[in-house]
Amino acid sequence: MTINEIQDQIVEDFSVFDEWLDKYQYLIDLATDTPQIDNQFKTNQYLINGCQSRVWLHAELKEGLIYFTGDSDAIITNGIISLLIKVLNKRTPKEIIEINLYFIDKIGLSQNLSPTRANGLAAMLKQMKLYAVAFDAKSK
Amino acid sequence: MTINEIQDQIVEDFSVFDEWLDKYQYLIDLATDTPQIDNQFKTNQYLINGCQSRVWLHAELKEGLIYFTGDSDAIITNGIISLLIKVLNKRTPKEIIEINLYFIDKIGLSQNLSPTRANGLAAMLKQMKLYAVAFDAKSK
Amino acid sequence: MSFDIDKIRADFPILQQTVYGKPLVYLDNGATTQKPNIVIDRISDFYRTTNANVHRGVHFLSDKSTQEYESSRDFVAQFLNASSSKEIIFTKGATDSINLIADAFTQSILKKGDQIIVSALEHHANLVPWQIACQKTGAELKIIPINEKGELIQSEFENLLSDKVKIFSIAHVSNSLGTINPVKEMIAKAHQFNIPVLLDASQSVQHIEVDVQDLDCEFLAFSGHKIYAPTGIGALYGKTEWLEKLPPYQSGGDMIDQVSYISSTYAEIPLKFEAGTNNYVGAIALAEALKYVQNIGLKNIANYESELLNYATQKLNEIEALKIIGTADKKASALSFIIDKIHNYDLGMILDKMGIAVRTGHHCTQPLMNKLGINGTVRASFAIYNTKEEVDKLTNALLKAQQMFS
Amino acid sequence: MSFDIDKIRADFPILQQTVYGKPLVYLDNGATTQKPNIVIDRISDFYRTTNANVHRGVHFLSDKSTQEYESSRDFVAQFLNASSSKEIIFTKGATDSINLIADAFTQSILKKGDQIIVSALEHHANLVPWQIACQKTGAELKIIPINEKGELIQSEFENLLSDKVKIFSIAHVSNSLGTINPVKEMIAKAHQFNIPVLLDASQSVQHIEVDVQDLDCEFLAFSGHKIYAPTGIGALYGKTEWLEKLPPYQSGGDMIDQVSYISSTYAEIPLKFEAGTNNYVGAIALAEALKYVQNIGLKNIANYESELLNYATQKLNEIEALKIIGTADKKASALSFIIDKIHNYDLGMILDKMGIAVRTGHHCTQPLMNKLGINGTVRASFAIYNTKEEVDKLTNALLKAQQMFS
Ligand SMILES: Cc1ncc(COP(=O)(O)O)c(C=O)c1O
Ligand SMILES: Cc1ncc(COP(=O)(O)O)c(C=O)c1O
Repeated sequence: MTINEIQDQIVEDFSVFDEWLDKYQYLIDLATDTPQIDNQFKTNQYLINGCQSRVWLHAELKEGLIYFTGDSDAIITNGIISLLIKVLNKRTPKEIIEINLYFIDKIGLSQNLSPTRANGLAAMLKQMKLYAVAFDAKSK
Repeated sequence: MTINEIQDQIVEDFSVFDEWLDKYQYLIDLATDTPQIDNQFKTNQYLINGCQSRVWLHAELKEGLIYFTGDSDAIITNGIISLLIKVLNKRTPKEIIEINLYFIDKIGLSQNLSPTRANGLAAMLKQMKLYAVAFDAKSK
Repeated sequence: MSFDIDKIRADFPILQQTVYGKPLVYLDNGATTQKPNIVIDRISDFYRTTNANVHRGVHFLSDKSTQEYESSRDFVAQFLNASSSKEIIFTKGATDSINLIADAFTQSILKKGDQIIVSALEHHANLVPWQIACQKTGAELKIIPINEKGELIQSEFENLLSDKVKIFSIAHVSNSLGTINPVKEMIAKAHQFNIPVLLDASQSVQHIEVDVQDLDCEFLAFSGHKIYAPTGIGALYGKTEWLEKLPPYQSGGDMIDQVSYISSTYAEIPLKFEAGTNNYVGAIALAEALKYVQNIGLKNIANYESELLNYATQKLNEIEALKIIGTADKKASALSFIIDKIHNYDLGMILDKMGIAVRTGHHCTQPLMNKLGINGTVRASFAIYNTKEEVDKLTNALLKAQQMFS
Repeated sequence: MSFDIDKIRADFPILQQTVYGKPLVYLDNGATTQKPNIVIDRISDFYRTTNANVHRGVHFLSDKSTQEYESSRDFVAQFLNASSSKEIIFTKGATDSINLIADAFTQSILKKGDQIIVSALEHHANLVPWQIACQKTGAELKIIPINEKGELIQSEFENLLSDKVKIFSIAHVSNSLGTINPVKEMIAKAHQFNIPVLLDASQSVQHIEVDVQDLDCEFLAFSGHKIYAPTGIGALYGKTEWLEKLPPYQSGGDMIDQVSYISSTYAEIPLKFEAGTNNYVGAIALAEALKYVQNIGLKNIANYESELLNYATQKLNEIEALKIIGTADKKASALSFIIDKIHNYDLGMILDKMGIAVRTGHHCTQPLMNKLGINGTVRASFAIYNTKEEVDKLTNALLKAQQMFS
C-alpha cells in the first residue's frame, strides 16, 4: 500500500468512533502492534526527549528502506508509535522526508502535535525524520 | 492662641478657596512666612528623607517651648512647612506629642499625608514629633 | 461566614467551562488555582481607572497607585501576621523568593564547611537553588529522609542539627504527597542551634492557617497564583533584622537611595529588595485574593478541604490495584496515587478525556520519586471550589480507565 | 492602517478619567503606559476560560495555556525579528532582564582587569547592575560622556573600545532626555573588538522600529508595562549561541532537565532561563499588546509621535525662562525641561492640580542630573494616544504656573 493508502485506512478505522474515549481505547489496543525495539536499544541513546513517558525509537536501513522499531512505558504512547510506524515503515528516506502526514489531523490527534504536548508525538515524528535525513545523507 | 484656635484659623483661611489652584497659590504665598532655618543647619543632618524636594528642619528648646525653623528648595513644600510651624511653634513637647492635627484634613491636604507621597508632609510631621519626644525625654 | 460551596463555585467563572463536551473537573490546584471574579475584576478595574507607576510620581494617579500598592503590602503582612509591612517583599513567586534568599546567603553567609538542611520532600524550587549555593560556596547539602508514609523522620532531622548549619529550608506542605510537616516544632529545634529557617509555604497558605510570628520562621515564601491570585506575583516574608542585614538581590531603579557613576547606596527595606518597576497590579490583585480567602476563613477552608481529602482517600482506596503514595497522618490538598501496571501518564490522558484535570509525572520532585522507586504519580489536588461529586467523578473515571487498560 | 487618533483614544478606557474634576492629560508614559481594552480583556478572558499552569500538564487547559504561552513567545520573536523563538526569554521586566545578563557575565566571564562600557545617559537599571558586577569581579566601568545637547560623544566612545571590554550595555533611547542613540553604528564598532552588546530598549520598542537582526545586538531588554502591556512581564532577547553558553540565573522547576539530591542538569534555552511558574498570563497579554502596536504600525507611531514631540518642543520653547534639557537631533517621546527659579517639583504639583500627569525629579538617572548640574527636570513623555490639544493644555498650564510663582 502507498503511504496515503495507509493513512486513508487509518482515518477510516478511526471514523467509526465519535467518542474520544473510543479513540483512545483503539490506541490502547493498537499498542500491542508496535514493532518491538530490540532490548539492546532501550538505552538513553535511543530515548526521545520531550515526553512524559519514556519513548525509545530505533531505525535501520535495509536495502534502501527504513525499518522502525519502538517502545514506550506508557500504553497510549505505544499506540501512537504504532500508528506512526504503520505509515512510515519500510519507506525510502526520500519518501519520509517528503511525506505529507495528514492522518493525525484527520483522526483528531493534531492537538497532540504541539511541541509543548507532554506525549511527545511531535518529538517522535521529528526523530523519525531525522533518521531519514541521516540515512539519505549517508547514501549519497 | 491655642493650637486649635490656630488650626481653626487656617481652616477658615482656606475655606474661601474652592479651586485647588487657589489653595496652592495660597500655599505659595505662605512660603515666605516660614521661619528661616539658620544656614549652619542646612546640612545633611537636618535633611528630611522621603521628599522629592529637599527639606531641612531644625528645632530647639527654649524655656520649655520648642522653636522650629525650616526651609525647602521647593516653594510649595515651604508653604506646607510654614503651616506646620504656625501650628506647632512655641509649644511644649507634651503639647506636640499629644496634638490632634485636624487642619490638614479639613483644608483638603490629607492626601498629602500618605507616607508614599513625594512631598514628605508625613515625613516632616514625623520629624517634628520626634523632636518633641526627644526634648520631652531630656527634660525628665 | 459559613462555607457555602455553591456561592464559592459561582465566584469562579472557569468552573462553568466544558472540556471535550464534559463539565470541567479541575483537580490540578497544586499546579495553579483558578481565579474568582473579584480578583479578575480588580485587575481590569485598576487598569481602567487608576493605573500609573508607583513610588515615583507627584501626580494623582501615581499617588493613588502607590497607596493601593502599599496597602496591599499591609494586607499581606496582616494575612501572615507579620509584625510590620516592611517585612513583606513582593516577588515574582515562590521560586523568585527562594532564589533571593539563596543568593543573599551565597553572597554574605555561606562558606566552605558550612551546611544547609532541606528535606527529601522538596520541590525543585527549594532544592536546586541550595545545590547551586553549595556549588558556589563549598557548603554541603543535608537531606532529611522520609519514612514509608512520606513523613520526615524527626530523629534524623535532629541528628543533622549542628552549629555548622547556616540555613534550614523546608516545605510547609509537600506538593506531591500532601504531607503537612510539623514545622513549628522543627523551627524551634533549629533555633536551638541559631539556625535561621526559610519556610516554603507554596502549598500551605491557601489551605491552612499560617502565622509567621507563631511559627517563628525567619523567612517565608509563597506564590500568588496558587492562592487564587494572578501569575507573576508572590511574596517573601523576612524578619526585619534579617532583611536589614542581607545584601540586595537585583539592582536598578527604586531600590537605591543615591547613585553616582561610581557607586550606589541602597534604600531601606522592603524597597532594597524590589528593583525596578514591580508587578504592582499583581500585588494589588494578590491582596484582593487574600481578602477573599480571609473572608471565607482559613479554618473553614481547612475543615472543608480536609473532609474532601478524607472522602477522596476513602473512595480511592476502594479501587483495586490503586495505591496512594503519601499516607502521612497530617495531609493537605494533594492526593497522589498510582495504579498497578498502568502508567501515570496513560491515566492522566484518559482522565483528561473525561474532563478531569489532574497532574501526572514527578511534580517537580524528581529525587523524591526516585527515592520512592516510581516514575511518577497521578496527583489530584483540591481547592475550596471542589466537591464530593467531583471526587465521585474521579473515582468513576479511574474505574473506567482501569477497564480500558485491562 | 492609517493613524486614527480618536479610535486609538477610545481604546484606552482610563483616558476618560477625570482628575480633580479636570480631564486627565496623561504625559507620564515614560514611567508606564496605559492599557487598551483589548489587552485588559485578554487577561480577564484568559482567566475566565483557559487558565492552567503551562508546560507540565497532560490535560486540556494546561495544553491550551501552554500553546498560548508559546505562541506569545513566537509573536515577541516576530515583533523583534529574532531568528528563533528560543531566543526570547520572558522576564519580570527590563530590570530583571538586565540583571540576568549582568549576573551571567559576573558568573562566567568578567575578571579583574576587564572593562564594561555604559553611557552617561543610563537609567539606574542599566548602571547599578554593572557597578555591582564590577564590585564582584574587579572589572572596571567606563562611561561614554555626552555633549551639551545630550548626545553621546562618539569619538570618546571609540576611545573606550579595546579588547579589555567584555560587554557594552546601552540605552536605545534615553528615558530622561529622549535622545535616540545611534546604536546600530555603535554596535558595529563594538563588534570590531568582539564586544557583545546589550541594548536597553525600554524606551524604544514602543516608539520606533526595533529589529534585532538589523541592529545585530547580542541582547535586548524591555518591559511590557511601557508598551501597553501589564506589569510584571518583560522580555530578554539573546542570540542563541550566547544564551546557550551563559549559565542559568534563577533555579527551580521547569528550568531543569534532571534533578537528584546531589545535582541537576539544565533544560534547553529558553526554559533554562525561566525558573518556576513564569508569568504566562502576562506573556500572553504582552503579545496582545504587541499585536495592537503592530496593527497600528511602528512607522505610523514613530511619525505621529515625532510630530507631537516637535510641536511640543516648539510650543514649550516659546515659554520664557523655560529651558529644554536634552536637545539631541534625534529624539523620541521624552521632553524634559526646567523653568528658571521654579523647582521641578513645584511645577509638577501645579500641573497635577490641572489634571496633567508628568514626572518630576531625576527619572532614575541621578548621575546624569548631577552631570547636568540640575536637581531634576519636569518630563512630559508622549505615547500613541496623546494629542496636540494636550500639548496646548500643558503649555497653558505652564504659563499659569509661572504666574503663580512670580
Ligand atoms: C531606559 C530604561 N531602562 C530601564 C528601565 C527599567 O524598567 P523597569 O522598571 O520596568 O524594570 C526603565 C524604566 O523606567 C527605563 O526607562
Ligand atoms: C512546594 C512548592 N514550592 C515551590 C513551588 C514553586 O512555585 P512557583 O513555580 O510558583 O515559583 C511550588 C509550585 O509548584 C511548590 O509546590
